[in-house]
Amino acid sequence: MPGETSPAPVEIRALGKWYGAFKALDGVNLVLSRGERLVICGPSGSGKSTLIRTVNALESFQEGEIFVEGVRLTRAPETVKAIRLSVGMVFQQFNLFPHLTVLENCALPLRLVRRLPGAAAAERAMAYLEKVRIPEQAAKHPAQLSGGQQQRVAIARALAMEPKLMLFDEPTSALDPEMVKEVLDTLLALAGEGMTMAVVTHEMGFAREFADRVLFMDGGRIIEAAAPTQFFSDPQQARTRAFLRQVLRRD
Amino acid sequence: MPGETSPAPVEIRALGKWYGAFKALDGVNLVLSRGERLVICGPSGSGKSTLIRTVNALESFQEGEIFVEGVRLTRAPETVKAIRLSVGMVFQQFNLFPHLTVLENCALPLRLVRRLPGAAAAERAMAYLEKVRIPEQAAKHPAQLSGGQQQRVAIARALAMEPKLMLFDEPTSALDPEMVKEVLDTLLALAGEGMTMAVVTHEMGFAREFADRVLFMDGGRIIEAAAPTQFFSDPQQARTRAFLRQVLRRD
Amino acid sequence: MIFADNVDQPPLLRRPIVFIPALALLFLALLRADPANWPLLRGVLAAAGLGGVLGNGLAAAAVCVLVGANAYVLLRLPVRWQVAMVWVELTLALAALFVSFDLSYAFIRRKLWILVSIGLVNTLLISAVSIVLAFILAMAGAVAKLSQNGVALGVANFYTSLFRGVPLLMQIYIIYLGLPQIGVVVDAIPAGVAALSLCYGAYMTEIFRGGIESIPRGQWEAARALGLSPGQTLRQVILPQAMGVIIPPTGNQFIAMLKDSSLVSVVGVWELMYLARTQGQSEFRHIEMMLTASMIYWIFSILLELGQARIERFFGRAHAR
Amino acid sequence: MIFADNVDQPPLLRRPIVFIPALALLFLALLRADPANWPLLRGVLAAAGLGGVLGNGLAAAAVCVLVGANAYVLLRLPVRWQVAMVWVELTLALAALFVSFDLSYAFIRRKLWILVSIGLVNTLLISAVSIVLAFILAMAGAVAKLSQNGVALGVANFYTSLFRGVPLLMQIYIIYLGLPQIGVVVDAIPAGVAALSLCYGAYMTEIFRGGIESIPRGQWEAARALGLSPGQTLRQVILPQAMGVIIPPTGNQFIAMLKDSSLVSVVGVWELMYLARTQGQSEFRHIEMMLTASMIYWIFSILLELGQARIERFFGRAHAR
Amino acid sequence: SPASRMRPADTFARVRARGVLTVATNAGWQPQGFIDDSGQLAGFDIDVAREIARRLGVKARFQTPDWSVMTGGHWRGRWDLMVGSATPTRARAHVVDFAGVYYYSPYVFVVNRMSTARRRADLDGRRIGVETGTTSEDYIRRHLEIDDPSAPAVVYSVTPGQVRTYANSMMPFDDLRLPAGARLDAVLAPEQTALQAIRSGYPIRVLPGGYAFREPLTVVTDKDDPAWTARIRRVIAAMKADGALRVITLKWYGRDYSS
Ligand SMILES: Nc1ncnc2c1ncn2[C@@H]1O[C@H](COP(=O)(O)OP(=O)(O)OP(=O)(O)O)[C@@H](O)[C@H]1O
Ligand SMILES: Nc1ncnc2c1ncn2[C@@H]1O[C@H](COP(=O)(O)OP(=O)(O)OP(=O)(O)O)[C@@H](O)[C@H]1O
Ligand SMILES: [Mg+2]
Ligand SMILES: [Mg+2]
Repeated sequence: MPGETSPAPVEIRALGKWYGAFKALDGVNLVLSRGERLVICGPSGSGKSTLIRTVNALESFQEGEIFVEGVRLTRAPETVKAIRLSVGMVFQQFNLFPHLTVLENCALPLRLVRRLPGAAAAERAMAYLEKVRIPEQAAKHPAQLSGGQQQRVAIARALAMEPKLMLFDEPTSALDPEMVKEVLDTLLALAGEGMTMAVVTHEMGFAREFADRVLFMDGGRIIEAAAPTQFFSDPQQARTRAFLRQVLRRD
Repeated sequence: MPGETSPAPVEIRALGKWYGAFKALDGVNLVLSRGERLVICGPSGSGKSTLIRTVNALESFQEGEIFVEGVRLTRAPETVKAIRLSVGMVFQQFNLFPHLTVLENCALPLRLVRRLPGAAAAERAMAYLEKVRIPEQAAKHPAQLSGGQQQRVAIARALAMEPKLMLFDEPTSALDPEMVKEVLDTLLALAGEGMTMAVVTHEMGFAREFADRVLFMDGGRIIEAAAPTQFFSDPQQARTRAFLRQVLRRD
Repeated sequence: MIFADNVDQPPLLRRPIVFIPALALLFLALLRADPANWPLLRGVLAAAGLGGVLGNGLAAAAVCVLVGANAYVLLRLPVRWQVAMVWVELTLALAALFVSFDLSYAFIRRKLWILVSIGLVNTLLISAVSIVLAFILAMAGAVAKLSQNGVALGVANFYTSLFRGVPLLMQIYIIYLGLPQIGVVVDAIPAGVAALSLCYGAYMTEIFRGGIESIPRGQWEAARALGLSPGQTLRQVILPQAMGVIIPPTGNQFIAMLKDSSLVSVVGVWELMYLARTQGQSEFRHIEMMLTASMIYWIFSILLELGQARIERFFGRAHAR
Repeated sequence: MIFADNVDQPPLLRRPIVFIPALALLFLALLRADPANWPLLRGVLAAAGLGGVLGNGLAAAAVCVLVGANAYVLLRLPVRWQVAMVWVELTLALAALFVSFDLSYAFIRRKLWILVSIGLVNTLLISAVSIVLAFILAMAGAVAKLSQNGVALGVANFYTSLFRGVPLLMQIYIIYLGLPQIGVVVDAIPAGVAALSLCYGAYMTEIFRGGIESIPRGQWEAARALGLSPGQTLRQVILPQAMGVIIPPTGNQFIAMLKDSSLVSVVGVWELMYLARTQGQSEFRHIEMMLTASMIYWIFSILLELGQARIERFFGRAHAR
Repeated sequence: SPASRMRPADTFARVRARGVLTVATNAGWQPQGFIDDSGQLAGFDIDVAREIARRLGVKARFQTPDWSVMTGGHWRGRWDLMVGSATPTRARAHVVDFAGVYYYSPYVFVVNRMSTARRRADLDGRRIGVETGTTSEDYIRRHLEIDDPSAPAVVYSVTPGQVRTYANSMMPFDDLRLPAGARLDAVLAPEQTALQAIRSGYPIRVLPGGYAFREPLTVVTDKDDPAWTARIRRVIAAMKADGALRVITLKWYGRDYSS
């Protein structure tokens, strides 16, 4: 476990972002502590994807500052490279490489970025495919998989890089409840090993089980942030209460 | 309401489908009655998408027969055309037309297939965009929308065709709980107007609220079919019970 | 249908309602046609003592029966056989057209060896070297055109504009006659290869640029987020996918290059077309030589096409669902 | 970078460590160069009474200062200005090369009107008609190549193979000299247009096929599931998206057609290149004529390029995130 | 072709019916045939063709197809005549008919103005450039076979060290103008072509010592109508006899090339 003096994995100060004239993020402040499991929820179009994509330098921003592992995010190539090496990302649309098999999807970055030899890369890739329970699909191409299978490949590909911080954009949207449970267990195990995680999800059950802290966004702002027990049982804001009222009973 | 003598919207007999050597559907029998709200659930890769895609002639099959509105599904162009006119479909990957605006996405098939004049098509398209609560995004292109917004466009596009039977492949996977509730209400209203619907979903809360009947699939077979109350409180099969045990509590 | 949809289109031409009127029209057209133009059949009929309108009618009927029977058989074959049959028939028709020129095959036989041993060898040599160089230029050009560096962008823009816009012949002149003006005397073949490479490089730059741009942004984002460098992303993620889009027009360029290489003959290179032209010129046997050269070009184009089909299959293997 | 990633690449050339050695190398190269090849500067120096090694050194230093200053300014401009500056400089360099040929501008002025009023008009006419016909042929060819009908497939295959594989010149011969053998005497311009359309139609068939195949299957499925007919799907959904992929290589074909149309001069059409060639060779001013024709071609290519850029922007407007 | 054999053409009847003699010619050579500054065809061949048409009682109309297209035969009535400075050789006689020599073109050796060569003998062993497929190439390679009994006998001089052939007639001069034998030492070409190059400022000169050889040039007809060929032959003979051809050569060449 890192000492007290190590910098926060992510620190965001007064972040603002526009798409043209539309303000997608507005004065966002956020500090993630090491090993923290953050869940971001909120209505569709509230800026959740934009927020985590900005941390990874996939979106530019016009106001504020972002620090990742103490490094200030600028447009310098070395900085961006360093930040991306310590941050992993699972995309809402998966973005698998369609020309590679499932195994190659996971092994390619290990070879090119982590500089593992081919056999070691394949071995580690296979280990993570086993973690998400699709080792038998390793030789298929993404187009031959069901939606849930594709999503698990995307998760395995990001995890195999063993980053310090993981960003997940709706990692369970295409998964069935069984699979959600398994991905939850996988992520909890990784958190136990000290990985910091931020997860965008609409799955309130997942949020409750997984989160150290739940963030609620609307209109590009953080409306409420609280521990899950408090968030679900006693939300402070009217907007949050309205949102949670709509959650469907399930069992 | 149609009389007793009208044929079932869908009747499937002993359906079997292979992908190469892999059997994706195995002896599926299913009859949908008019106005029925069917939910199909089951683990990832169990053949749910394949099943509903087959009903729409998007996948070929090797065994058994399918009747849609009494018409036997063959490879004749007229038959396929007639069936597709009475069946609407929302895809797991949305498959929006990226070169058209949101409004045009919905209006194009109305103009080309339903032969509505331009203004009437745009008006009806707008009405359905309002139903899924994104009228303000009508002028954007799909690439400028958040995941949930895209999914709602896909739903509006299919509904605007006003088919007799709708097939949904995970229509709420990218939606937040509020939106899920709204889509649920929309679909329930349509069901009230006599539309028959089959929905593939992992969202057990949605299944419980929406379904007349819940189907559970695994390994290409239908394992269990029951009314939701019975399905969730007293499943008959061990496999189903194992699946439902994993559903996360949410509130 | 473009993507195999689970629909069988009705076999239009097999229906009598299409079939019979088509044949009737053919019959009438042939009846009114000038019999001078189908001498073979007419010759047979004349030998049998049939002439005039009756002979014409009989000949027309015979042709219609042949065409009809052919169509009947053709439409009932499996797809592979249909393709093969169509090729055989069209090739025969083409051959018949050329036979009607009464060509001197002795002349062709006499000149064939020179065409192949000198002309073809030079053509293949020049094309092969030029294609490789053009490929490299095109890669660099495409990356420059997509970069945000104004100087690279400007140079690449100017390059593609000039070398696509100016006739290849002029480019050969500039290199062959212009470079000596600044003190560099280049030989014929290097000058030709340089001009061809630059010209085709410019065309292929545009093809590569289009191919790279056609890959969805998400692919680039995923690769960069995983830590791949821009170069790695391009080589390992973007280009392999862009290949599907790049290959068909690049195949065009390869095939076109084979024939455009003939322009280097202006500076005195004895490539295939030059030899065909000059060999024909001295005895006014252009058609013979042109035909021979064309057949040689065609054979090599077909080889290139087969190669292209293989490469497309290789890069298209992931396109299942 | 290909896709604007939120990274600024370091301005490599702006760093002194790159800048200074580059200039030093240039200086040394110029010192050893033959002064005969940069007469202007040497002339000025000679007039000032400086010659020999000293003059050479001074001249080299002057050039290096000019180049250095130019690079310094260039690298600090905004992107648009960089592009413009590079164009201006390269155009000037090209012009300087031609001035060194000491051309007869009087001759160019005397002949320009003929080139434009007869040659250019014919060239544009033939190219425009041929491009339109080629477009139609290519559409039909691409659909046939992607169909599951063996006869259509066979005909389309044969067509693209033959008309890409055989030199355009031969195709003109076949149409102009071969068709009369079966009773159809065609005039020069129609024969040329037919050959050009068929040839370019074959190339563009491959481009269209590749473009259509590049659209993900899901688009086809969605349109068909909504009830669109195959034709509607192709026209309204597939082709508009395929345009992004089709346009760059099609632009190539348009530009190439402009120049390849010169081949129809073999059947006696007075198009631009033919006039340039004959006017030039009858007074041994072919460099002048070639240059003039090239500039005219280039101007029209640039117009086509600008048109292409517009069309690309139009079809690319949905490519935001 | 079999078809044309079936129905022999009557070219003269066709020409008379239309009132037009369609002539295929070349437009690339001053002063034989070229496009003048107003975009009209002019030149020696053009005047000759007009004179032939006048004597047939019709007007001449011109087309300028490529050499390879005109000389392949099988004209199908597209042209009635070709007046384009073609040389009658034995091999060509298999493909087209020759309707009579109408002038003789002299060939000369040309060198760079700086060249040290003074006599033809100085060119032995040097690099000589010629346009390929022409009589100049046949001459320098020593297998010129002229199909014309009236032509003067060919005397071969110069033994070249290397023959460089070019696809057109200008590239040899472009290489010759480069300083001091960069690519070529001499060019063998028609006198008129050489003079034109000199007029255009090429730094070259004609090597003294008379003509290398004189090449007869003939009017060409399609093979399908021998009566027509005979008629044209008579017209040309008459033009030669009454001095009309002499006048036209003097007009365009300043010398009498007609005999
Ligand atoms: N390229 C773009 N141009 C214009 N607007 C955009 C663009 N990308 C996103 N937006 C808008 O920004 C807002 C935030 O988008 P974002 O993708 O962050 O939402 P989200 O919270 O992830 O929603 P969801 O849960 O539906 O995925 C949305 O209203 C969206 O329409
Ligand atoms: N083109 C294909 N080739 C081979 N196998 C395929 C192909 N398409 C689907 N499959 C396999 O068929 C099975 C059923 O796929 P299907 O998409 O129907 O699953 P699903 O129930 O919809 O799963 P999910 O909930 O993950 O979407 C999966 O195991 C998948 O890997
Ligand atoms: Mg999102
Ligand atoms: Mg599915």
